[in-house]
Amino acid sequence: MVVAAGREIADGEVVFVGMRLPLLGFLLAKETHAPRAVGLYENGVIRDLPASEFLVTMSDPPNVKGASVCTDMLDVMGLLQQGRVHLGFLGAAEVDRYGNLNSTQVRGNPGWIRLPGSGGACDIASLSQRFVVIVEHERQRLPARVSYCTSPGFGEGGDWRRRTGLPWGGPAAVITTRAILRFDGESGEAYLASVHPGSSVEEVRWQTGWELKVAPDVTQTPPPNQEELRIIRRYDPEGFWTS
Amino acid sequence: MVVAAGREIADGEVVFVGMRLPLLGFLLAKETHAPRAVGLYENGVIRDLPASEFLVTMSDPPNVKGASVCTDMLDVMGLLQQGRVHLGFLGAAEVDRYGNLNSTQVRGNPGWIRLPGSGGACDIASLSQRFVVIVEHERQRLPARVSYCTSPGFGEGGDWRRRTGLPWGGPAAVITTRAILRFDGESGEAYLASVHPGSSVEEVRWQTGWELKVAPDVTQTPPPNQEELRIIRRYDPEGFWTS
Amino acid sequence: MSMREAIARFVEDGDSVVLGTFMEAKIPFSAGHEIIRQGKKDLTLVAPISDMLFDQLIGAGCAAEVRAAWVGNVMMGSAYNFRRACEQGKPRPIRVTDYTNFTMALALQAGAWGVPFLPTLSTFGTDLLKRNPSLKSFACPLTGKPLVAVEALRPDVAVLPVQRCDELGNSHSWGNWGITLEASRASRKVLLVTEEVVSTEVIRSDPNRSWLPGFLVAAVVHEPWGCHPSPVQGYYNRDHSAYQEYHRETKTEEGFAAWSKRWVHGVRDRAEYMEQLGADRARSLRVRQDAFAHPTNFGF
Amino acid sequence: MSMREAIARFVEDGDSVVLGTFMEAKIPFSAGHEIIRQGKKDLTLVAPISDMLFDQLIGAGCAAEVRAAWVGNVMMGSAYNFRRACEQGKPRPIRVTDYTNFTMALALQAGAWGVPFLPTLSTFGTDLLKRNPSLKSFACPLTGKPLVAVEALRPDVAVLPVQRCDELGNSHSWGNWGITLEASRASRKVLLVTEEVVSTEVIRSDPNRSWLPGFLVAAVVHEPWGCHPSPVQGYYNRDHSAYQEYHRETKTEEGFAAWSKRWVHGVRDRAEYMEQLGADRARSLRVRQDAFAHPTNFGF
Repeated sequence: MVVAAGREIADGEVVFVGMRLPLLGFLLAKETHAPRAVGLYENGVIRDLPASEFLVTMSDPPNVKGASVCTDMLDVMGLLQQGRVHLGFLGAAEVDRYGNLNSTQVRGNPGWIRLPGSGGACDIASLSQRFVVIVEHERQRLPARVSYCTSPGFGEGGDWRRRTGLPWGGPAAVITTRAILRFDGESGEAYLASVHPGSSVEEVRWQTGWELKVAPDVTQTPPPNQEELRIIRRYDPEGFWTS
Repeated sequence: MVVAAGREIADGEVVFVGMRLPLLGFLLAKETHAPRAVGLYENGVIRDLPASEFLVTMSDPPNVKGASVCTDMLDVMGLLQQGRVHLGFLGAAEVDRYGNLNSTQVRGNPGWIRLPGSGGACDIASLSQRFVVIVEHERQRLPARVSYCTSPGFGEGGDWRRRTGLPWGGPAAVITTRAILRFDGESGEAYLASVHPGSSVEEVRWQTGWELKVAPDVTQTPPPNQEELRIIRRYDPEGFWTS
Repeated sequence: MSMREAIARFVEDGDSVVLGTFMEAKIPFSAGHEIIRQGKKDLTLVAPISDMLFDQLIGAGCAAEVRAAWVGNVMMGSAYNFRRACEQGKPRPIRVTDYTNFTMALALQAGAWGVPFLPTLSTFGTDLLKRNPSLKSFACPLTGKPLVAVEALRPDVAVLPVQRCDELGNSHSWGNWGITLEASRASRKVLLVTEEVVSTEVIRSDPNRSWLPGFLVAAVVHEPWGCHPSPVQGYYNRDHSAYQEYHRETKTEEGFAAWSKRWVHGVRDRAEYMEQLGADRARSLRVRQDAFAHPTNFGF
Repeated sequence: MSMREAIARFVEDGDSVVLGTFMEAKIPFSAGHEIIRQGKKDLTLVAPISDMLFDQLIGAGCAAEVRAAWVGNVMMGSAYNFRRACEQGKPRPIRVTDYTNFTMALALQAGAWGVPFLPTLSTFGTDLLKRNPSLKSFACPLTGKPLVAVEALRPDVAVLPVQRCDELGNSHSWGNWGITLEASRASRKVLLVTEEVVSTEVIRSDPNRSWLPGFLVAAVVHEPWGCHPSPVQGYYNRDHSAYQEYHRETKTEEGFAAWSKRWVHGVRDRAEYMEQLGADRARSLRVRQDAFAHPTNFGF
C-alpha cells in the first residue's frame, strides 16, 4: 500500500501528506521518482526535505525542525482551496462506489459507533485537485453507499460535484490491502484497475459491497522492489505503521 | 493640537495612532497621564514603548525595533473590526457638520483636485469605538457637507450609523488650529466646545462652513505646559511636524 | 499566577473553552487536568483536534458539548470516553457539533475579525454541512455561485501554551501554528501557559516572533512541562508511550477512573504530576540536540 | 536572475502588478524602475499605498489603472504625477479604483483563499462603497444584517522584497508585514527581490521566519539596495531626503522628466543607480547599531 501510494505522486507535485502510510509513501516517492514533491501538513508545516526521525504525528518536533515553512492551518488550507494542491491522501472507515468517505460514525450492534471524525479529510476531499484513499479491503468497509458522508467523492456520480458546489477534484484511486480501484471519468464509479499479488479478481469483488466493475485491462499490481522496501524500513524502522 | 490630541487618550486604551501630530500626541499621553496606552499601526506594528528615534513613517526601522508585536495589516484591522480599538486619530482635507471626512478629492478651479485617498482612514472611522479628527481650521476645510465622503462620521445625523450598517463608533472630537469641536449625542452634530488661546468664538464660527452651535459652557482650551512642550521637543527635535 | 488560581478565576461552568490549538503539539494538558480537579461543568470544548485531552475532559464529565473536527488519540485512533459519551451517554450525554479542520479555523477567524461568518467551498455535499447548524450554504452576492457560510465562534476562554513570555503577557511562540492565531483573537479571555518567564527585552528583541499583544492576555501561568505528554519545540519531545498507556488503560470506565486517580486527582498540580512521571522519564524527553535559528538583525 | 530578465520574462503589458506590500518599508523601487525602463504599458497597479513608487510608474505612462487606498508621497503628501494623470489625463488618463487599506487586504486575502469575496463592516455610508464596483453591500446569510462584500483580487505578478533568500525561493523576511502574506498567495507569479542570497540551511534553521514556500516563487532577483530610498530592517534606513527631493523636483512634467533621466533612464541597473547615489550617502543609511533577535532553539 505504501509503495502504491508513493507511485501516485508525480514529480514537483504539492501533496497533502497526512500521517501513517501516506507519509511513508510520500517519503518513498521523494527518494525515487519525485524528488521535487513538496509536502503540506494541516498543522501548518510545509516540507521539501524528509524529517530526520520517525514521526508519530505531523506536529512532532522532527517535522518542524528543518521545515521549509512553519505557518498556520488557514494558510495551507487556503492554498488547498485556491486549487494549488495536486494530491491529498485520506484514510476512512468506509469508502463507497463513488469514492465518498465516512470517518464519522458507522452502524454498530446496536446503534452507532462513533469515530473520531473528519479532521481535515473533508477539506482535502473537497478541495484538492485529486485525492487517493487508503483503506483495508473488507466487505463492510466498502459499502455501496456510506452511512455518513464525511468527505465527498463523486457523490451520486456523474457531474454531482459541480452541481453540488465543488468546482474541481474527486478521488483518483482507492488503494486497498487487496487491490487498486480507479474511477470512470464520466460516471464517477469505481472500477477494479489492478489486483495485488496474492489476491484475485474474484476475492476482491466478493470483498466489495457492490457489483464492482472490472477494467478490461485489469493487471497485477507490481510488487515493491528491494530499493523501495529498504527506504520504507529506514523511515519506519520498528514497523510501527507497516507491520 | 498635539497636546489636545494627547488629552483625548485615556490610560490603558488601545489607539490607532497614525503619524504626524497624533503620534506626538500619543507619545505625550504615554509620558504623562496614559502610560499603559498601546499604539497600533496599520502596517502591523503594535507598540507599548515609544520608538527611540524620530519617525517620518510608521514603517521606519526605529518603529519596528522594540515593538511588542510585528504582525500584518489584516490582524490589526481585524482587532479594529472586532471593536477592540478604543480610539483612532485621523486627518482630512474636509470635515463637515456631522464629522464626515473627505481625503479623496476636493473641488478645484476648474474641476477636481485629486488627493491621495483613504489609506486606513475610512476603516478607522468606520470601526474604532471613537475617533478624533485633526484639521487646520479654515472655512473651506469645514464645509456643511463634504464633497466626497471618504470616512464616515455621523452621516446625516441621528441614528444614521446604525441604519447604514456601522454598529458602533463615530467622531468624538475635531481638534483644529483654532478650537475643539465635540458632537451632540442625539443629533450627531458638531458644536464648539473650547477655543484655543488667541482665537475667539466669533472667529471660529466665521471660519466654519455652517452655523456652528456653541456649547453653553464653552471654555478656553488649556495651553500646553512646560512639561508637555519639553516632551514634544524631545520627539520632534527639528520641529518637522510641529513647526 | 498559579494554574489553580487561573482556572478558578477565568474558567466558569458553562464556558466555551479552546484547548489544543497547535494540533498535536503544545496541548495544555496541565490546564485540562486542573479543570477536571476543580470539577468545572457544562463546558463547550472547542478545537480542531485536541489529541487525547478532550477525551479526558469528557470522561471526567466536564463537557456538555464538543465543537471539533476530530476527537480521539492521534497515535492510537479512537478514544474510549468520547465513544462512551456519544454511544451510551456516560458519564453524561454530550452534544457533538462536527467541523472540519478548515471550517473550525474559519469559524475562529470570523470571530477574530468580528464578522458573523466567512465563506468557503469546503463541505459541499456532506452530512457535516447537513447536520452542523453553524454551516449554511448560500449564494455568493457577487457571482451567484454556491458557497458555505461558516458561522463565527467567540469562545469564552482560550488556553494557549507558549515557549517564553514576560510578566505582561508578551510572548514568543515557535513551531507549527495550527489555529492559534485566530483562536487568540477570537476568544474573550486568553490564558497563556509558559515554559519560561523572560524579560520584556527578550520579547521585544524579536517582534516578529511575538505574536499576541499583551493587552489581549488575561493571565500568565508559568508552568514548566505544562504540555506533557505533547511536545514543546526546543524544550521537550512527545512522550509517545503516555498515549499508548492511556489507550490501553482507559478501555473501561473503571480503567479511566484509575488512570484519573493516578495522574489527575492523585496529584495537586503539575509539579506533583512530574514527580509521579519521574525524573528519568522527563530527562529522556528533553532536547537532545540544540538547533538555533540563524541570527536576525533588527538594528537600524 | 537579473532584474532586467525577471521583469522582461514575468511582467507583460496589461498585467496587474502588486508593488509595495510592506507599506512604507521594503518598496521594490528597483523593480519599478526596470518596469519603466522596459516601457511596460497598460499595467494595473495594486497596493494599499506604494509611497511614491506608483507616482513614478504613473508619470512614466506605464499604468492604465490604479487599485489602491492611498497614492502619494507619505512624507510630503500629494504626488504630482498622480494628480496630473487624474486631473489632466497626463501623460495618459488612468482609472482609479479607490480602496481602503483594510478592503485592499481583504481583496487579496480572498484571492489567497480562493473565495470570490470576503465580508467586512467597513466602508458603509461612504462614496468609496458607492463608486468602487468591487465593494458591494449584501445581507448576511446568517444574521440578515448588512455587510460589505470585498471582491477577490488575483494579481498577475507580485514583486516582494525580502532580507535573505536561497536559490530556490525559500526566504526570511522580518519587520512589519503589511499585506505581503495575502499578496504572495493571491498572485499568480511572485518575484522575490533579495538583499542577500544565503544557503537553504539558513532558511530551514528558522521555519517560522520563512513565510512563503519556494514552489510559489517564479524568480529570485539578488539586488542589494533594491528598495532604496525605502528602508530594509537590519540592512539600511529610510532615505528621507530622497522623498523630499522627489517632491521638490517633480512639480512639473519637465521636472519629472529630468528626475527620471537622472535616476531611471540614465542608469542601466541598480548598481549604476547606487553609483549615482554615491558611496557616502549609502554609507550614511547603513545600520548603525546591530540589534539581534534573542536565540531560539528548534532542537528536539
